[in-house]
Amino acid sequence: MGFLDINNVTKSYGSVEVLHKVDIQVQEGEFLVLVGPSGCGKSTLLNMIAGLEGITSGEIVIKDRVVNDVQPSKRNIAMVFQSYALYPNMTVGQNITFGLEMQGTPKAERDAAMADVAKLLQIEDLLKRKPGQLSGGQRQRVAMGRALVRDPDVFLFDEPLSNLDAKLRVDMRTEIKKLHQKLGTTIVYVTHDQIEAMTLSTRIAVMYNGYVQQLGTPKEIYDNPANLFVATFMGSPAMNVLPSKLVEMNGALHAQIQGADGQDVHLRIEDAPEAYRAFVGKDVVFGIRPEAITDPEGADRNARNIQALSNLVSVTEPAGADTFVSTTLSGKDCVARMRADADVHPGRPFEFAVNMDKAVLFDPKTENRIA
Amino acid sequence: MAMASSDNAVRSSNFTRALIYLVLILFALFYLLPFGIMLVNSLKPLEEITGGNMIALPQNWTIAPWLSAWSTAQIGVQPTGLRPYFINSIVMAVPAVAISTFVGALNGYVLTKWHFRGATWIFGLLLFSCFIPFQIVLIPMARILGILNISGTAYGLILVHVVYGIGFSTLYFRNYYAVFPTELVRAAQIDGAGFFQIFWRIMLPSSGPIIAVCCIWQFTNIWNDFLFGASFASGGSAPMTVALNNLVNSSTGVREYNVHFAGAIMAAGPTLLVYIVAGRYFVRGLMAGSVKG
Amino acid sequence: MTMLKKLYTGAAVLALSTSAAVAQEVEVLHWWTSGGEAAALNVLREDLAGSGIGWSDMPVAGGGGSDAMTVLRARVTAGDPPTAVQMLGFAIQDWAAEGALANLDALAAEQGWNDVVPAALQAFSTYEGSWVAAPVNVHSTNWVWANTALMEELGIEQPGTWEEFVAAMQAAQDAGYTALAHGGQAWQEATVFDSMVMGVGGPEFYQAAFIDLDPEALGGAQMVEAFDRMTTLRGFVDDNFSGRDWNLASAMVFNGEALFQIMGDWAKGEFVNAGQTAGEEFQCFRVPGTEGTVTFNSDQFAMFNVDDEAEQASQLAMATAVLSPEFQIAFNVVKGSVPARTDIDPASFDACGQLGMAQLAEAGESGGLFGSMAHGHANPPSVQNAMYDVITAHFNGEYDSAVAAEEMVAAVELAQ
Amino acid sequence: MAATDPMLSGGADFRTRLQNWLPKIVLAPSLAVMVIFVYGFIAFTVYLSFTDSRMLPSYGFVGFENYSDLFQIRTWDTAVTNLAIFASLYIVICTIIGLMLAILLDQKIRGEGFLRPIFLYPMALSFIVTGTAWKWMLDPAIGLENTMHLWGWESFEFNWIKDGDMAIYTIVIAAVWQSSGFVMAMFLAGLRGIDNEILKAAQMDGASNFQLYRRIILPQLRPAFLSAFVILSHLAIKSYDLVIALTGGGPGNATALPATFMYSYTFTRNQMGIGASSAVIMLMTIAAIMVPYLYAELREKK
Repeated sequence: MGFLDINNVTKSYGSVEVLHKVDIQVQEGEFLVLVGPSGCGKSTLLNMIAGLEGITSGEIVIKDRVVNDVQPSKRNIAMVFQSYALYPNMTVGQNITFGLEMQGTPKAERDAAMADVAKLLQIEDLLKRKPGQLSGGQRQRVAMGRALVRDPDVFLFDEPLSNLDAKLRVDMRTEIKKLHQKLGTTIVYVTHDQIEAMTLSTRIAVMYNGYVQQLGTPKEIYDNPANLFVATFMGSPAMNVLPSKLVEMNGALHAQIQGADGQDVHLRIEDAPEAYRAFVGKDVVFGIRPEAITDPEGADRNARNIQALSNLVSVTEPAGADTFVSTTLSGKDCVARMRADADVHPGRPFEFAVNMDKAVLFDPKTENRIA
Repeated sequence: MAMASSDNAVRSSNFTRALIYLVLILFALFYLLPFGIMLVNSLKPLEEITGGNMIALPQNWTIAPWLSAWSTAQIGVQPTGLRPYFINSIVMAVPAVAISTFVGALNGYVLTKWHFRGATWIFGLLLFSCFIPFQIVLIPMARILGILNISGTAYGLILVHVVYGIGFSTLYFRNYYAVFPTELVRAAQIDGAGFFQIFWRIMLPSSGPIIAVCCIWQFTNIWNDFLFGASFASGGSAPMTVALNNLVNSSTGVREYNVHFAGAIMAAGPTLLVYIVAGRYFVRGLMAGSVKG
Repeated sequence: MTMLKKLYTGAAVLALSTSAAVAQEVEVLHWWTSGGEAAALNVLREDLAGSGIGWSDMPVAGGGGSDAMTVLRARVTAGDPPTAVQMLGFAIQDWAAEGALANLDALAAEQGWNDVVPAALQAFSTYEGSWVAAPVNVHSTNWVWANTALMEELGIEQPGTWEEFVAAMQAAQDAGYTALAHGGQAWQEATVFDSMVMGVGGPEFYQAAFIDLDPEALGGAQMVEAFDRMTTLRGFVDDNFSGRDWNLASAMVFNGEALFQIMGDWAKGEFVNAGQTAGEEFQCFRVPGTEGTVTFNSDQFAMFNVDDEAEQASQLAMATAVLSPEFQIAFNVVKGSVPARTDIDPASFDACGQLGMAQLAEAGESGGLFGSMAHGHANPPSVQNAMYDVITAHFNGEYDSAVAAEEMVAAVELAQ
Repeated sequence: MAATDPMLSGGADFRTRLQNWLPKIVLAPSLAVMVIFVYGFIAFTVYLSFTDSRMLPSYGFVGFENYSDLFQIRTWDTAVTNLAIFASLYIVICTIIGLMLAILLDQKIRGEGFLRPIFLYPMALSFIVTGTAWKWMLDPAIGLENTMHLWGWESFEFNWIKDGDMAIYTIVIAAVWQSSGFVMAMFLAGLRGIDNEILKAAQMDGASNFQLYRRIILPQLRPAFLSAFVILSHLAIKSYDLVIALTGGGPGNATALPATFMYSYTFTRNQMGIGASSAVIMLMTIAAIMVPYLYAELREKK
């Protein structure tokens, strides 16, 4: 039993089921991120936790209490919305204390709570202003203040950073993380931005088409994606997924792909899981993250199995700290991530180093990882 | 949403601009003409009217017609002028506008923020009521007012206006609230605000422009109504339009056109005032929802 | 229908029992809102005030009373009818048929109304032999109003025949005047048409066509001739006649722009208001061909059924006041009409008024007194308005006379 | 768009359930009022149209007699034809003028705040107020024609109101005067709602002003066009006091409209059955226009 349990929850609109048997247990103090493209059902799930949408079947339990039929305000949760949802007709102070006022908290207590929160978020001098007079970042803080002041069991965040510009987004991200570490509250956070998901969460639920595709720590999700969707959705640039064939050569398994000139390239796989056996001689999808393809000097020193791969470089994109190098493998663009000073030039062949420790294989039919 | 967006990117030459101003001014004259005629002739003695040019300025300016229309013109058997009826109209129009606007706001709030199955149908049903020709409701409405025992009273008239005002006021508020961020409602729900608290504390304070549009529309319609006023108000409580009609449409005797015009302008006064004072909110309010359909 | 009647009366009882607690009062629905009329009505109000009866005024002007009739229907349907309502002709009969009107027989017997009100008028004031309304006046509609100065200038005598009438108009037109001042509104055209029908076919034809609605009369040769006369008159009207109010047409006559106007006796008020005197600056005579007959309409106050005794008493007081000689004189002198009682001293009336009174009495005795079709005293409103449609369409040139007569038959049949 | 949906029920406590029912409870009175005062009355009218009602409602059933009578009455033909002429001209002209004024006013006009109320104010006035002034202006003897003559333009002629074939157009003029400013306001609101960046982008693409309006702006005003169309068509069908004030339906019955026809038959001529049948035809016309519009509009919203 967790602190917040989502037990076999489904949601239907009429005959259309939009969430299918979602089952997640969140522990106290955990930072769970629901991530997925728009329409995956993540916001619906969040709204169901909040009590803003009904539950078709299953249960949501907060602190051992089934809350299916409990009003949003009685669930002891707080929510930060994408648009911040600040009441435009009230001052910042009134916005923050509105919830307390609704619960009948005496004014003195409300003011004290507001002062604490304002101090925590450094918005003391904004309290008399109306939301219309605030910048995006300030609004964001106020929205968080409104949530914090209620001292809820669970914080719900609905894409809170998506309306901010890039720099602010990064700053606020850090700030949220700090707050979480400081206060130790339980958070459920919805975003479509996988970087936010990776940086903030203690656990991630990747959602797609109303299903939880994978639930796990950021590292699990990144290194061992459960399926092609998770593999390509998480990470930027995305994981390279190349049509390939699993072949047995010289007593070892190899992933066979095609180089830029159409020549077969074989990449040896070591310590292959037992499951690979069933795919020998069959088509598989070969997945490799860009940072696992480097120049030989830049390869991971701890890697046990690094394979060399000579291929034509099509484009190089210097990005400051890294240089992204594109090359064509199995007819597809494949991105490699190299040190900025790697000696690589478009139009010339190059010796890539592929860290096969990080390589994963997928079943092209089920799209699940072979493991 | 603000008027500042009139910073239009379209540019034009000086000649075109002169032409634009010319067209606009010509149309302004066209729109002003009937009212101008009324105004000019309400300030003339009767002899000047019967003999002269309808748009000529008065040679002898007089405000006697205005005084007469206001306080001494014969409306019924007594020379009361329009004054008492003016008050009747206000007594009737103000509550009717307030109630129909309030009900429309509530309906719009429910229909957009508490959507339930069949809500769209209900809205369709409400909306179609805007288009019912009022002549057909006279007889059955009279019957119902009789049953309710408020026939011939201001209450009856207020009820009638509220009933047939709800369609439009609901339309206005629904369209406005449809683009009002639902997240605010959700946030308030989580904050523990109930159905009515959200309405009072969150929705209404943000509804200024559409309240203005709705009030202008309702006030104009209710103030200008003749059919219901004549049919459902008894003599003493008759609204301004009925009195004006009695003044202007009397069957025999000398037609005091100057008094008629003065009375007509008076009868139009409040609606004109509302349009001029609140007119800019009108476009703003229309922008804020209703033309987004 | 009887079911409905009960319903209405029931509702009326309910409504009145609540409102009767207020002081004794008559609520009067009428459309006399012009200065003179209202002032005359004020005589009635003060009379009642003398006996402690209040007057709740409910004027609804417009459409020659049709707006007031709409209001009346709403009020009756609501079960809250006014105590007394100004009514014309067939409306009284229709409301009496609905059982909505009070019985005034006792009062009529006491005051001998049967003896002083002409029989043709009584036909409208009574329903199935019982008095239900108090007549205020008799308007006669077959008058010609003429500008004396213009007649002298053109050397015209009062025309006695249709031909002389046409010749006189021709003379005026030749001299550059408008021969006939006319307002192009359906009821004005119908008013003129009343006289044409009477002039062409006399009382018998008028009776057959307008009252009995005999299709042969409606579509016959005499009807065609009556329409022909309308065509003739159309030729003497100025171009600008359409939609003109009747009082503006009267103004054309007293301003010397036009020679004649065919209009009811209410037109006299306009001449008097313009400072002219009957028999001097302007003249009145019957439309040539209709001498000896009078087509009339009569304003009456119909009393609605009330159950409260005090209310009934005020109704009776009002009816008494309406038929009192003082009010009959005061009102009719202003209005231009003649009293509904034939026993009134004509001394207070002007030349045209005295002439009208004498002719009314005369026609009443000779059987030449007929309700005016144009003013709803010959046939029910549906038929009347159907006739309006044809008459006005013909006058505006949509039909020739023969077609108009055929259309008359068809329209009347459809309206019945 | 749903903030909540009513699926929270079952085991919920009373207060919670009440909160869930509140929206429906709040809407219920309006709905009840509509069912009685609009749909009940419409049903009553439909019923009356099959009865022999004359002065007051009566309940003798006569089948379709009123309808067959109605279509034999020439004035009804005139009224329907007039409505077709009136409504199409009125809607088209109002839309054109309204759109033109809105576009012109949107050119950063100095004095917009002064001009706008002038364009808008006729909507505030009923024809009971302006009827006499309009009659004067249209009357050749006192109005525009006379004024032009006095100013020396002797050949000027404007006597439509006296001419049975042209009178309906004078009704159009007055109606356009009253409503075009309102249409202007709707278009102006629509124009102000268009994203300026789109306009700038189009200018970069080399669109001329004319092209800019035709290709970029007008298509975006579709909602405003639709709203204008609906409001104008319902005003056109309900037009009543305008005709009464200007022509009283004349010359002859040349300017009768279905609304005046219905009023006249129901209340003046004591042929309530025929009046009711004409009302039913009107309602059906309104429904034919409105129902598809409402259907399309409301379905989109889901």
